[in-house]
Amino acid sequence: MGKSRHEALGLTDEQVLDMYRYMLLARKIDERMWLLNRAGKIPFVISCQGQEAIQVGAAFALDKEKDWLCPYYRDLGMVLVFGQTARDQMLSAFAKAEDPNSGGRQMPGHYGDRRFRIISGSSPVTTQMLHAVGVALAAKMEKKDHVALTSFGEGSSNQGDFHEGLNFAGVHNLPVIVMVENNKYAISVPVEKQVAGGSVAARAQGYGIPGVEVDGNDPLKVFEAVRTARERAVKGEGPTLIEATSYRLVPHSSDDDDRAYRQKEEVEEARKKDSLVQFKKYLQDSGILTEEKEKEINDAVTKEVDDATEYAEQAPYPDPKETYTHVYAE
Amino acid sequence: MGKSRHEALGLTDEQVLDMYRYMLLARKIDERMWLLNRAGKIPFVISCQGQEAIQVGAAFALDKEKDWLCPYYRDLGMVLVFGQTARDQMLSAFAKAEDPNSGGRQMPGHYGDRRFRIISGSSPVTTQMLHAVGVALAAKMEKKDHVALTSFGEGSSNQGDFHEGLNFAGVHNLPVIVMVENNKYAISVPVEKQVAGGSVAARAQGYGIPGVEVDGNDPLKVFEAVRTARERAVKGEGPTLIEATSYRLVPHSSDDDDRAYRQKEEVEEARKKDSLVQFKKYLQDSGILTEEKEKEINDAVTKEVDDATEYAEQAPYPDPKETYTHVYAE
Amino acid sequence: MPVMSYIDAVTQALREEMQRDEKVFVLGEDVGVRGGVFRATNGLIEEFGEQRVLDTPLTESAIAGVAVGASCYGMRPVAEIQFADFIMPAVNQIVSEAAKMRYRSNNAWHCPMVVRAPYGGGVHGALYHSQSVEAMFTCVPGLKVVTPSTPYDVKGLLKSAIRDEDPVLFFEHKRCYRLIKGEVPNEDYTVPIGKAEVKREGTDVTVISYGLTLHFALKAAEQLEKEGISVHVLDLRTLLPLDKEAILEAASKTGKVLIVHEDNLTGGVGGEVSAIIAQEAFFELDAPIRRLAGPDVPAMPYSPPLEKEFMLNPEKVANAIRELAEF
Amino acid sequence: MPVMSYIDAVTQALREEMQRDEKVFVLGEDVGVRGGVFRATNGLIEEFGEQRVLDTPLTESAIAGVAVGASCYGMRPVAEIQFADFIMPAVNQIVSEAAKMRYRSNNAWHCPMVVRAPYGGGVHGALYHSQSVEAMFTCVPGLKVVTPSTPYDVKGLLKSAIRDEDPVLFFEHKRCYRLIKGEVPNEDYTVPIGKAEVKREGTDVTVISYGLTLHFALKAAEQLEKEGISVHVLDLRTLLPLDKEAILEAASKTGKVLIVHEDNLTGGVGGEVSAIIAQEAFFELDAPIRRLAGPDVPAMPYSPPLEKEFMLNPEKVANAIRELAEF
Ligand SMILES: Cc1ncc(C[n+]2csc(CCOP(=O)(O)OP(=O)(O)O)c2C)c(N)n1
Ligand SMILES: Cc1ncc(C[n+]2csc(CCOP(=O)(O)OP(=O)(O)O)c2C)c(N)n1
Ligand SMILES: [Mg+2]
Ligand SMILES: [Mg+2]
Repeated sequence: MGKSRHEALGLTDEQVLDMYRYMLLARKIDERMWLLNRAGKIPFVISCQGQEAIQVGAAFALDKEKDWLCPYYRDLGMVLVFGQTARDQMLSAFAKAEDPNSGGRQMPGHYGDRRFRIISGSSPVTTQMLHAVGVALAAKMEKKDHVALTSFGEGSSNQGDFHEGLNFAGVHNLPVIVMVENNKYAISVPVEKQVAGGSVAARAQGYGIPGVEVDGNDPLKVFEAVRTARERAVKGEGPTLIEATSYRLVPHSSDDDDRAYRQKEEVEEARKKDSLVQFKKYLQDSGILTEEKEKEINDAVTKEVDDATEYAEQAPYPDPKETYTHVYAE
Repeated sequence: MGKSRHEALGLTDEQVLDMYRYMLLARKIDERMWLLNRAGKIPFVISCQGQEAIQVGAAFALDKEKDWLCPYYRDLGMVLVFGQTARDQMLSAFAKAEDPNSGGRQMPGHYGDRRFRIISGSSPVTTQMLHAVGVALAAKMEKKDHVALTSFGEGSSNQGDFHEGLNFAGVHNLPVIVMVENNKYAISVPVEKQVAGGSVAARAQGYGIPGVEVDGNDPLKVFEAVRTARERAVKGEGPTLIEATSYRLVPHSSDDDDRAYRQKEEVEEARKKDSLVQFKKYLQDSGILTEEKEKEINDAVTKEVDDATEYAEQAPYPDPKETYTHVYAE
Repeated sequence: MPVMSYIDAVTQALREEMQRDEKVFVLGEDVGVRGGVFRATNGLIEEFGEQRVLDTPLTESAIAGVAVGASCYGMRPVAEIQFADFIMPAVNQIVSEAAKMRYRSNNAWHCPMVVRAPYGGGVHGALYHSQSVEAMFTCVPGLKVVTPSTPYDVKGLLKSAIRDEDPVLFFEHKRCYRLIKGEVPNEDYTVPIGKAEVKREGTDVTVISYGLTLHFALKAAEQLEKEGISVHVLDLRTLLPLDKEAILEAASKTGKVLIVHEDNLTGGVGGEVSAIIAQEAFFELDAPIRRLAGPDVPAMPYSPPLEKEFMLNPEKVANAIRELAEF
Repeated sequence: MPVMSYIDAVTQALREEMQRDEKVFVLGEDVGVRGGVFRATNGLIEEFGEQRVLDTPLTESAIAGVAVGASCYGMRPVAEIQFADFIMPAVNQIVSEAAKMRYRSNNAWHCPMVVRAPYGGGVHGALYHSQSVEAMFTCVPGLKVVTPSTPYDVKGLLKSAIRDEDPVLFFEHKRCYRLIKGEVPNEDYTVPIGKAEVKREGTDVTVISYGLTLHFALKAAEQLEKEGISVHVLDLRTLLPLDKEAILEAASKTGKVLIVHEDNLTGGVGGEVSAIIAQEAFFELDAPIRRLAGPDVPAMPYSPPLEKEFMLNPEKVANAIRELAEF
């Protein structure tokens, strides 16, 4: 019998189970946030649902001790792998003082964490592209062997900063990985009305760099693509553009109603390809995820989310005086 | 005997002579401006020298009665074909009231002329890209069969607006021709440090549109490429990106000193490929440009430039009160 | 007269102008099938088709730049920037291009375009869905900047903006969208750009404001009337060009001026208003000119206690008026 | 003390800071082999190599955005925008990112970066090589905005900017580059950001200014001294944060204030300065606060008579001072 797909990639059974656990954790945190939002307890949610495989697959291919992230608002799976916890997410959702991203200043999904080299992100899309290029430039100047990964949606990849960033990184051959999470929609605008030519990856050629299309519902394929990109980057071979395609399973955010612009059937069709469903099946078929193991993971994750919610709900808000701090160095 | 190259393109002898005349006129106006600048009579020059074939070849492929231009500061050859005169240029160089581009408000090279559907340009590079897309959108909305052509340098093609514009035009399939005049330098920065991957034309693929590389020293090749692009555009087949490569024969502008960043030999090498030299030879070899004819054209062009200079030098400046007019509709 | 919400007045103005003039079209992110994330363009694509209600790619510079080109051509684009905070990538096209087109071409070209954008906070929008960005544009000659506070003014001013021959930034306070309702005639009418309006007559203190804080001022005035303080309230409505005459008249009316805006204090429009008064109505003043504004921090935080601290409200405005009245 | 030009003080400050701290690097268009189109980075690539004197592609948003990323990492980028007019494509990175990084991350991240840009007119630069763009940024908390007028201040303030832990926009008046010379110590010294300086003591009229017009004010003051008018001249030096204390003190000194800047009047920094005085030194004033500034037109035209009309000069400033003195 040949090697399984993950073994062929050099991943152990423990590692793929861990991947699955992170994907599940991201999903469960996200689902809980919707419940909290609908119950009126938190004002806003923006989801990772449907993109967990991309985020977890990518993060597993990076060096969590030295690589840098400039992620976007859906990258819950990614920041969890890098070290943030369910509690961190809930503190952010409830906008509490202890939120490590922003002390409750930013909306949830605006990741930033010095502990894990996650540069604080903003809402205007695609700006983080250039921050990643800046980090990669610094890495090159300082002769470090880390890479910077940045990600955003296919809609966002049409912003000017995408072009300027890829060109800058290409000219200076910088260790940066640009990962576009193509979930088929930018709020209501489908990818056909958004990306001329239909392929973001195809744009790489124009910068003389590799452009890789990968199934975003398969964490192993994403892992492989990002690992290859990372190897190139640390060898000084420059940037890689990766387009990982999946589907946004829920509305754009808690403020959106997606029934206005897409059919229920389309969403249901996509749910069948949900990476959580598929990857679970892969692990079951490989005999790694036994029923027992599954229950164990499920229970642990649920408890983690429960505890996090409870903790965050009770945690204190920031003091109103915090409104005035940290405008400049103090 | 087979057809000559221009006949194969459907161009008459008169037309190619006319092309040559425009190229020469552009060159002579430009050269005169340098003399005037060095004599302290005009404060600034920015040149078309080396790019006349691109500009004249392109303009000849367009419909001068209905197409729209969003050109850049070197496009002297183009605006002459569309209808501006040597006198117009000199009025602009001397910043006189009668300057049709701006009434002396803008630097020379900032073309704009309602008579010929040349939208007024600014100095920040590449902004005109989006104006051309806007005109093309209007053409589509109004079911008109004109196209918009915009042009800029290879350095400028790295600005975000290039990407946003090509993508917008691609998604909406707009009749726009984007012509990049690659003259190998952006002020002091050579194309290798400017354009990752080395080819601007290669970027077209990423938008699902044709990207054409053409010898910018050959007006007939440029003519052909632009004509094909125009045909596509009016048939509703969308935008085309053309990269026409030549060489900037003079310093960036009268404020520049190019000895700091390039070798004399390189410039001399390029001068041998100068489109004016080559096209003249083509016309001579084809027996169209007789010695007599050449003298006639030369004399006429020189006189035109002389007259224009004299007229413009003596023309009145705008009234200081003009400083305050045309901020808003009056 | 029908009563409608602030946002419905936006939609009505758009619809009527699109009916009136074929050259008017709308472009922006999610303005089509979705009808805008705030629903300001709701129903327009059904009525006018997707050519005139254009869903653009996610690119603000292109939205503005395409509008510049199309307006030079002779169209009347009404561009939507989804949140005012996201106008930043379009600044080059707005400031370098639209604002300067007429001037630089010696009147040969001009840009009759409108850029609509929801601004302001108090909606749990956090740093990037709450900003007041008007001050970055009120220093740019060639632009007009409009900030209506009532549904009546929204409809009348948006119509004027669309018919204007120059680029107009039309900032709609998003907290007002559904909060503020008012009478709006069904007929066609316009409100002139560049004209302020006295929204309440008074004799003790003059408040000059616009947008959401204008309503706070009116609320405060109501309250203070009971305390015997008579407040004069001027709604600037247009921030560029400012209605100097109306400002000087309102200042002179009471001799005590409080300028109120949600935008942060430093560099805000209040400075310009104050400077106009200090130069031209100096001798009419009975007290220092006071400004009450958003704090000088980068933007509004998300967490409820911080947002509350940041936002003005009728009480804060009333306190400032009281202080001035007692001066 | 050696006398040097304004631009040589820029170069010296850059060189010394790059020698002092390896993390300092320069990036921008034509800053390398060419040494900058104004030669401000002349000689640096020879001394520090092309990694630390980086010729970038022609992309201002990238220049600023890469600086944001690199500064978060711990580098000290000094970005050059070739002309201040071309800062517009970088506004999103400067205003949405650099200015808000510290605040939005609750102090976890910050951007110790400098953006240098030559601004101002009087050099036949026409609309897009003459602009004063400071007002678009002085309304943005989180940024610092510095506009030195003398070589001494250039060197000291640029060093402070590079060592500052927050993003600093450093605007250099390009007409001053070779026109203004002054004593500059060879030693290392800094001038604090946020501190104005009295450049001339006087008793009749206070002029508050910065940049090139500061020199016009000094020239005018010299002339007026002969006429018996004593002029007090305050150089703001930093426009954000403003030195309120120094402004109030200077205003109170004479009770008659003239604010002068080349930037257009409406929305300019002068409004903020005036408002501060009108609120906090109102009772010290003996005359209305006057502003003298560039005209409210989109930008400076090219044609000599128009440029001359646009620009201020010592005579125009002297006339305004005389009027105030006679008040
Ligand atoms: C510059 C800017 N413009 C508009 C928005 C509003 N907005 C937020 S998310 C979004 C759609 C993003 O689509 P995509 O890039 O495909 O990412 P997705 O949300 O689908 O993951 C828009 C328009 C924004 N955040 N920033
Ligand atoms: C946005 C912007 N940044 C910088 C400049 C200054 N500048 C003027 S021309 C130029 C180089 C342009 O190079 P390229 O696009 O190759 O055109 P070329 O001049 O070579 O024809 C630069 C940097 C500008 N005009 N606009
Ligand atoms: Mg998407
Ligand atoms: Mg070039």
